[in-house]
Amino acid sequence: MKVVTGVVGNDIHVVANRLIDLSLRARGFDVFNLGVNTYLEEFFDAAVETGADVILISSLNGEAEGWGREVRAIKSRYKTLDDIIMMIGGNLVVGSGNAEDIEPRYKNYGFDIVCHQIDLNTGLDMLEEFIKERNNP
Amino acid sequence: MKVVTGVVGNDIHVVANRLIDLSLRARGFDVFNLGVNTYLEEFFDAAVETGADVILISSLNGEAEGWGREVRAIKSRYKTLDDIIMMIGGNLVVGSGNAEDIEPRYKNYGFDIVCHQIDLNTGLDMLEEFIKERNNP
Amino acid sequence: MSLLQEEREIILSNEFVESFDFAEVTEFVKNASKDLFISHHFKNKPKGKMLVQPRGGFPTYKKQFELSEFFVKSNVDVLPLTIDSNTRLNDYATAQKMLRLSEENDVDMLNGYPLINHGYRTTRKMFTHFNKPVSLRHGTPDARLLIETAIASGIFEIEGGPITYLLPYSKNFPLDKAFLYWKYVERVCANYSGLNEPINRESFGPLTATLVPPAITIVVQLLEMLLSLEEGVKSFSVSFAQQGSMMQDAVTSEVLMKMARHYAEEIDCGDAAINLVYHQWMGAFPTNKDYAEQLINMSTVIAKLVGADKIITKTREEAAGIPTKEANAKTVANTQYTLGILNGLPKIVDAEEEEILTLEVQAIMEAVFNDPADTLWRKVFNCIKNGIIDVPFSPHIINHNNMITIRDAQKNIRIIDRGNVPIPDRCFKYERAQCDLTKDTTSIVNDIVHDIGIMQ
Amino acid sequence: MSLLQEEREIILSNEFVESFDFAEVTEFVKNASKDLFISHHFKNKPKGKMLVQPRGGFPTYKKQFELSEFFVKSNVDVLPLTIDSNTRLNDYATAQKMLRLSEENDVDMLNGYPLINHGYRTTRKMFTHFNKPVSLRHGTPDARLLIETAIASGIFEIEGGPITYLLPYSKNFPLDKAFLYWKYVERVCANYSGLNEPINRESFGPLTATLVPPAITIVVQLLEMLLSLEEGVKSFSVSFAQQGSMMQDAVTSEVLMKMARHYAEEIDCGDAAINLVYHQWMGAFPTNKDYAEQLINMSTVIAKLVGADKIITKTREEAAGIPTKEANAKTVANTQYTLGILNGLPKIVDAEEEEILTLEVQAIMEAVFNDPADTLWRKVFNCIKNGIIDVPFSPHIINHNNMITIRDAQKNIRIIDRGNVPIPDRCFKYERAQCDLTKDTTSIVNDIVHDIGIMQ
Ligand code: B12
Ligand code: B12
Repeated sequence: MKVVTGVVGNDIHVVANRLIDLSLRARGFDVFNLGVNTYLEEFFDAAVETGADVILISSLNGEAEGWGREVRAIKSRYKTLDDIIMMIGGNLVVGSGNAEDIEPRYKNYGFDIVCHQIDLNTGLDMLEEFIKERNNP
Repeated sequence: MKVVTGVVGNDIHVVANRLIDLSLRARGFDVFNLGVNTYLEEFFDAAVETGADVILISSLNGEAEGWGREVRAIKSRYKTLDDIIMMIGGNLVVGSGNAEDIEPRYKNYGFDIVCHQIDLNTGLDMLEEFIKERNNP
Repeated sequence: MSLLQEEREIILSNEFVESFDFAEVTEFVKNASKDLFISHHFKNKPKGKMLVQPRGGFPTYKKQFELSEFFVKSNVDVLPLTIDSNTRLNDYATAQKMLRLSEENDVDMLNGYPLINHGYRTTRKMFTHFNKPVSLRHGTPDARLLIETAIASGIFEIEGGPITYLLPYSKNFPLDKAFLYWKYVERVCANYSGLNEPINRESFGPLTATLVPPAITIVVQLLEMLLSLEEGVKSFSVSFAQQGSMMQDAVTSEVLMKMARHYAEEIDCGDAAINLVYHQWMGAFPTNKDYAEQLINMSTVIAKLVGADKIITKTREEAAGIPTKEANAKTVANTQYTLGILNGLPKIVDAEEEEILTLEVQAIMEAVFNDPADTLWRKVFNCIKNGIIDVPFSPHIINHNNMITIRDAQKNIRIIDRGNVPIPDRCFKYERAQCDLTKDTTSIVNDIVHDIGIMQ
Repeated sequence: MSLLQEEREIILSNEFVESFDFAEVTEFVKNASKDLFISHHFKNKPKGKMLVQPRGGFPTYKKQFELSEFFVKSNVDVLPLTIDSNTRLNDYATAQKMLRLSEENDVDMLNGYPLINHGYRTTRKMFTHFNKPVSLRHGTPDARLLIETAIASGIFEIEGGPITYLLPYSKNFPLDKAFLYWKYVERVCANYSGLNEPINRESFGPLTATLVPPAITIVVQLLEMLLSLEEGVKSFSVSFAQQGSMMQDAVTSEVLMKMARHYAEEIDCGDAAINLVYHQWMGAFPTNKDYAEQLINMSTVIAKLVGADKIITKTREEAAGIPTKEANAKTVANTQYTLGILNGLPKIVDAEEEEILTLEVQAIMEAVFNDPADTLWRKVFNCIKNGIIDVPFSPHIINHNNMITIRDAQKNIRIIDRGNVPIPDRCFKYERAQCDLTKDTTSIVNDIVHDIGIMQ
């Protein structure tokens, strides 16, 4: 399984990104880490280039909302990405917010898995569960 | 002016009592300090014996309420104490309580000046004010 | 043992006391879970781990059970059991009446748990259920019956002592009687200590929590420890409360522990375990509750700096009134968290201060030992009576109140008038030299007033 | 000065910049109230007093004014002015648009104060009104225009530096440009410093706030200080954030201040004032807000132990999101209270740790000085490029990221892989000896993960 990951927008919080990299590798994924300060197009470009199965986006500084709204529009320009698993996590709003409102909103933006203030390992368990269910529905 | 002072009931918090002693003397009062752990009768007995003008009672540990209720009954047994100034201060309830409820209740018990969680010097200013007004009404 | 037995019978002949089955109690203690013994925890805890204990007690079994349950969930290491004030004065009749009223209505008519009225059979159920060590907080001069009942209930730590539970808490209870009653307590604790893990005794170092100089605190701790070890107690906690200067706390802990070990060995009790307990600030608290929390947190930091084995907590509600169980639980959680993140603590030393304090303590201890009386408790009794031991702000009539202390610029408590306490000249000169004594008397009195509320 | 003047003209030729009247600005600085200069407060504050500064910034003049007013009432010693992120990227057009929107609606569309758009004439009114020193917090690589505007506004402390505002905050802004832009900033600060009290420059010691070893922190502080003093700055604050071990914080402060004075003298700048700033814990915060408060309080205690001249505060809301002004005010009040009751602080020393750290810093500094480039900034630039300076968890592409650090049992940050950083063998051996390295790689990685969130 190939995963493209990175931190979206002007966000430079790199610590989670380093841990995600390590954890994905430990779980046997092929990781393409774009690092911090990565724009949406760069994620999709990299997914096409590498033939990734998953795009895993982090956001920590509160910018996610702004980028989330543009996902559908930008992604629709890429023909081959219809089946890619879209995942986002970190701190998805400015301030604390609450997960019940945030999750449906982000699903609406086009994400399959939404992890607002969810621990990394729990999130990656959700990802593996999602992949399993998709393969054996 | 003669003042009888002490801490009422089984209360052994002595610190305020020592400070009251010092402060009254500094303001020129004659002080008869009965110390902590002093029962109501002892205050009145001492007042009679010394010909005091003021009884100044402290209570810190929450016992005041129980004693307050008995003031009228006990004091009425002493013929010569009708004009004595009755003052009480410290922490007049269990817990924090609020002064608006506490003051009228204690006035009702027979106190002229009630200082729930009021600073010592403010309280003694009130006493001096009270004495002045009584002398020049 | 036969004299003890006689005394036992007398104190048990009381209409409010359930019948004691001592054979059964002995069996119970022998087979009791090690987890109930704080002495066991002191011995086996990981190095540097500090046990956390809140304060609290309620009249009814139900409420006390709920409090304990709440505390266990809140990650306390030691459960408190605070006794009501009627029981403290051995007035079991009033306690009984108030307990009934508390049970029938939903109001607490007592400020603690009336252990005698509940009895050991009932109370033991509670504490064996939780299987945590329990510490008995009372303040009772005649605690003989109370301690018999406590141990039979599974309460294996007993706080107090003839000096520390008397001088700060009483105006005129006879001191000589207190010594004799406590002698009984020590013996009972000692006797039970051979059966399983030792019963732990703890002295109440904070005293009046008001400008008590470290030399007095330490001397009182050492003497209560010696009076206890003498009777055969094998696990003892000395204690003190935050004093207001970090350096002075560090030096106090250092001298206290060194001297405790030294004097224990002197009387051939080097095998007894000696633990250090630190009380979060015990003096007048700030009324601002946020500030109270800062103060409490600072106490925790210092407790770790001085290497305490146990910490006894305060709450943000201290200045206002009796704290809720939630406030207590919050303090425990905060304290545990802080202890967890306190790392890389440095060793603190101040050789000069340590020397001065050691000399002071030695001089007072020597004066006590040199008293012509035949037993240690009589020597101590005489020394309190003649002011060789003098506790500032004690309300007790026997106490001299002639020693005067104030804080220096660093907030160290300094002795500026030694009264009859044999502070060596060199030390006395040093203490006074730290303070600005050129001021007039009124200013110095104002300083003392200010120094009492130093944390406000 | 003529080259500077030329550069000045270029940066001012920008449609969003008001016309600068430099003669008037010079007059203003010359006659400005001493109270506006933090350098004046550093010089004249009572010994041991620590200045307290919160964080915060709002888009509109009105809200920024209210925030400052609120802070002044809350007893802050230094007002913060945090700049929005568009301005940080010199995107004044977007800042202008968002400022309009924020003014018209009641929503904040910017995460800080767009100083360029408000201009110095307006902003100066605010700060001369409050007459408190203001500290400029930005994070801007090209801060030339920003600093001109700030000083003209009466803001006489400028945070940042070419390394500390770049390596933690940027992925690919060219480092050489950052050095040149900051050289301009230093010169402007230096020029204005002759008129009245000096403008204070402050470096941002926390860097990424994540497992940065003290040797790297100190080297970066020293280099930014030298780059600043070289240009004529006369008042400079070095800084660092709580690291996780008290002892390591104490040693860091000791070595940092000693070496700062030493190197300042080496370049004949011994007359410059050097101050120490301590940041309350800057790493990942506990989500439990009560715990966050404990952590913050502990930071304050350590700040005093290390003898900081200023402390920069965090709030209980750090893990959740942007703190309210009330949360900020509460932290300030709590910090002031704690500083007030911290007494009798001991001196902390650890000779071996101090020696090791000193040797490490000296070795890296020497490597920098030995770089063949002609100017100091070029030497530093080269040393970052070739990994002689390596900042853990920097997101910047120029940074090597080959140094690996973990915490030892006392939570001291230790270097277990030195990458290209010239840590002397003896020191490296010592650092590794403190850690348990017998574990397998997975366990060590898990340790690092755990160590990042050490205060949680
Ligand atoms: C360290 C830090 C910094 C460092 C960053 C260094 C670096 N380059 O990485 C510095 C000091 C430079 C910095 C700067 C800024 N920061 Co900052 N920073 C923090 C801090 C204290 C810790 C972040 C961290 O490293 N956490 C440790 C990691 C391991 O945890 P994490 O990032 O939360 O990630 C975990 C989870 O979220 C999850 N996760 C993350 N991504 C994903 C994805 C998936 C799919 C899943 C399942 C899980 C997951 O997994 C991780 C492990 O459990 C946080 C506050 C906090 N959390 O305590 C603020 C914080 C994130 N920063 C903040 C801000 C605003 C900034 C600044 C914009 C302003 C400023 N304060 O100066 C700047 C500029 C940053 C920019 N341009 O983006 C805000 C964000 C506000 C919001 N979201 O509402 C915070 C919350 C602080 C605050 N309360 O104001 N910061
Ligand atoms: C020190 C202390 C002790 C010491 C006392 C030593 C001694 N012998 O004095 C020790 C540790 C022994 C102790 C014991 C107990 N204490 Co105590 N103690 C305190 C503490 C921490 C400080 C009291 C103090 O000295 N303050 C300094 C002086 C200068 O201030 P003050 O007493 O408030 O007096 C000021 C004002 O009230 C005013 N004032 C006082 N009297 C008067 C009168 C007039 C006319 C005026 C105008 C003003 C005035 O002037 C003073 C100066 O401003 C308080 C909590 C706090 N306040 O922080 C608890 C507190 C008073 N104690 C309390 C209790 C319950 C007890 C105990 C019963 C139980 C226990 N905790 O063990 C025991 C037994 C006491 C007994 N039998 O009465 C409670 C009272 C609860 C309530 N009222 O609801 C308190 C509030 C603690 C708490 N939150 O539980 N205590």
